[in-house]
Amino acid sequence: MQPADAHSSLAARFSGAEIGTGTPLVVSVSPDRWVELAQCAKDTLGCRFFSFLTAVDWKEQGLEVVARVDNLDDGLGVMMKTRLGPGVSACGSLTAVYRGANWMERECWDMFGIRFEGHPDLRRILLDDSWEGFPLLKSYAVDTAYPPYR
Amino acid sequence: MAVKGPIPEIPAPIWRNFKDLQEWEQLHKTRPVDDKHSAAFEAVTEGVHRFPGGFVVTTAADAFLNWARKSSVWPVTFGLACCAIEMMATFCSRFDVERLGMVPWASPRHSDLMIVSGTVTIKMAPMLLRIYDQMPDPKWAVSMGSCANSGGPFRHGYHVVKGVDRVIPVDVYVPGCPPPPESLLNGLLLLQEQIKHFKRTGQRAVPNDKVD
Amino acid sequence: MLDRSSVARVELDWAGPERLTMNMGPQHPSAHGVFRAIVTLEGETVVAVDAVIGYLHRCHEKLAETLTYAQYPSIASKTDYVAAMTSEFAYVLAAEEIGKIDVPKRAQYLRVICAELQRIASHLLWLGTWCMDMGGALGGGATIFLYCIRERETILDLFESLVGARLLYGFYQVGGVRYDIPSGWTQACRSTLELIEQRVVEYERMLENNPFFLARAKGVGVISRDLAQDIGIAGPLLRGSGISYDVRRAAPYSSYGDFDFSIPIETDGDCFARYRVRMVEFRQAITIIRQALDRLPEGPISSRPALKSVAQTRIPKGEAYARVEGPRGEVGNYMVADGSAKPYRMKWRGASFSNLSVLPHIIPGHKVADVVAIMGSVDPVFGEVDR
Amino acid sequence: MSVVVYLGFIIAFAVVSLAAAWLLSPHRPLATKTATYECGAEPIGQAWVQFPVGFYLVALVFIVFDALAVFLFPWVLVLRSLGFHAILTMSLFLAILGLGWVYAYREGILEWQ
Repeated sequence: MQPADAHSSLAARFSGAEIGTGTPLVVSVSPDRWVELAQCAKDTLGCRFFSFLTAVDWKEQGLEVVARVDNLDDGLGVMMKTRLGPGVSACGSLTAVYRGANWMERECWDMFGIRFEGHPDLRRILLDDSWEGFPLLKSYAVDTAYPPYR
Repeated sequence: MAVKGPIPEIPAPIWRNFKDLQEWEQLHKTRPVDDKHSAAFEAVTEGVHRFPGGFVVTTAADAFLNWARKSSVWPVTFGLACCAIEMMATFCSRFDVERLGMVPWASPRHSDLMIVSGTVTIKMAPMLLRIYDQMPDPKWAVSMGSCANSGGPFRHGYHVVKGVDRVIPVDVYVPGCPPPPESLLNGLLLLQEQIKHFKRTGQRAVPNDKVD
Repeated sequence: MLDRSSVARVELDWAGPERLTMNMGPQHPSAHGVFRAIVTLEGETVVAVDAVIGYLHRCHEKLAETLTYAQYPSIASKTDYVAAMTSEFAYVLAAEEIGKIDVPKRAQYLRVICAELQRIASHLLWLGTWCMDMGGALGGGATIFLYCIRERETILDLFESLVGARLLYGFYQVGGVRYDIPSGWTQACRSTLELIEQRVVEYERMLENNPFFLARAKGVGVISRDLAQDIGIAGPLLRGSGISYDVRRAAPYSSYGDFDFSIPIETDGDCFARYRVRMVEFRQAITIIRQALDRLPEGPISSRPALKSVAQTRIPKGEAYARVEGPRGEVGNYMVADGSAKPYRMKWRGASFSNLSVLPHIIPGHKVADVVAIMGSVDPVFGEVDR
Repeated sequence: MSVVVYLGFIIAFAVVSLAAAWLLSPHRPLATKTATYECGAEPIGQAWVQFPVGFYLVALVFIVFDALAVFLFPWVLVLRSLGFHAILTMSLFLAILGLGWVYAYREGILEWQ
């Protein structure tokens, strides 16, 4: 599955999405087609290696979920993105497609507060359960006080 | 059948109810004095000490006991982060701590010294406090590395405790990031100096200019 | 929020012996750092594992947004503190990829030499702690550990003479490296490599005809091919399960293409396969270093002017994902730059984070002693897991 | 008479060391100090569960062979003075215990299921 025909098959399937060229194939879709894109990347493009999933906080334009999957045999990397719109913090969960997304999504919930529907047990993974606030949002100051260890 | 494990209840961080930070710092300035012996033993030793010429007995006993405590301080292997790798290198054959009589021991029950090597995070603080409490007295604490001394390069992180002396009383601070094994050994020798001044009643040495 | 009462505790649906829930907690000799596994036991066999991590979460990604490109590399080495060189490598590669900064040939070769030396040192530490975890089976437990740390000290001496630090270095910087090789360093490096080459053969002779070691390593912790790819584990774990994926071969960076080395593959995916892969990686790393030392070109070691102010390097707007083959697998750095002197967002793709997330899938069914062996063969480093 | 002295030594050793420890070490009773140590974490659930029978059988086999060792030690010391007769009785004793061991081996008690 070379990048060229991967590009064409994706363009045929996801008309609305903008698909870039270049080594990691950057594909950004709307949030409601997120799981469908992941499923298509795994089946048609053969990207079975799940590299990582994370989020970026673009202040006013809202959060953006980024995931990267690879097809190890052909060396094809696909960078999947979806912009969650301002104020929205919910997204479809990829755990049904990639089991590796389980911990990564728990970390996104822990750091950004994005609720992933369909995630088996969404609780904080890095921070304490009694922690308030989501640290990696731009609105969260780096050294927020946490009595008395401040 | 996939068995679902229990949801772990991570204990809420144990904070002692303080108005502000200064009160917390005050707590760690004063050495714990409540570790007295039974009143009978106290009366006997005070009597012997005050008996003319009796101080020879008590000081000799002190010197012997402190020499015994000093020469076999067993550290509990409490490696948190990068300093743990340097601590391992110190425990190994090139920079041997066994020369100082220290046997790295896994469980806090049999150890007298806790070398806090690494960054203490807020989620780890209650665990660290519990392990320190479970060590039998007399016990000492060495804070190894700038993360344990004062939060180090991660001081401005939201999840990092700004130094381990906010959780447990510390006797020797070893600077460095990570401190090379030589400077850790130097810190341990300083600790042994400090143990030499350990009073018979188990109080820590009152800080005097020579050691601290 | 998730309300606790509705989630049932462990359901006892058959009359067998009750289940004991036990903490292999943060302070545990075989925990390789601060990892807490809540293990539900049925007698000796493990029924369920719930991994609790985050005890070493030091806010790397939030701090990266407040530190400039010149300040952060020395903090970057604290993510994977056993292989400090490779974690700095990933950060610096990502910044160079966005800013299209070219790195002089000599600096690329120096980076390769240090990364491979770091791989040998990290594998030595892995072998030592793994054999110590398996304890008495190997004659007093700590014998191999002491040997490996003794060899690792020789490599740390090399780094100390090159960079000045033993464990965490600020060696890499955007655009090249910070120090050049002192005279006589290449000769010391070659003699160290010969020493390690003989010692690796010694370790293999000690371990591979030791029946206890084979009994505890063969057939324990098998990771199937699709589970490996699905979870995203990388490095020796993936190659132990028969998938030949190595970032140095898939996406050659920093002139890895100039060297010829082979990628070790094992197929049965258990602890012994991962052990075999890493032992072969010792030798491959030695060959790479020798080739790099032979063809080390002359020239500058950095394409950026000397560091005058901290906020000197400014990376234009853009984003990039740079991958480096660390000793534990693919260490990636997804960076979004916005033209200022600090990255806008920086995500560490820690190899140990994915490698560790495979544990709850493979541990149920093993004995408690095997949990320790599997933990050792996965070789997690918790600076990278908790970031 | 020497047995009494030996007994006195045993008791004295135990009492003196405990008393010294009690007298000389500082006492700082603390709730968490006496809590069960579980790698620094709060113990989950309780340990009073029905353990599988395998543990019990291993303990039994150990007791059997430990008793065997206890009898062997004094026997070896006085063997020369007792002569051939002692060897006969001890080998009979060993044979009986050997039967127990063969039974345990064939039942596969030690192979953990």
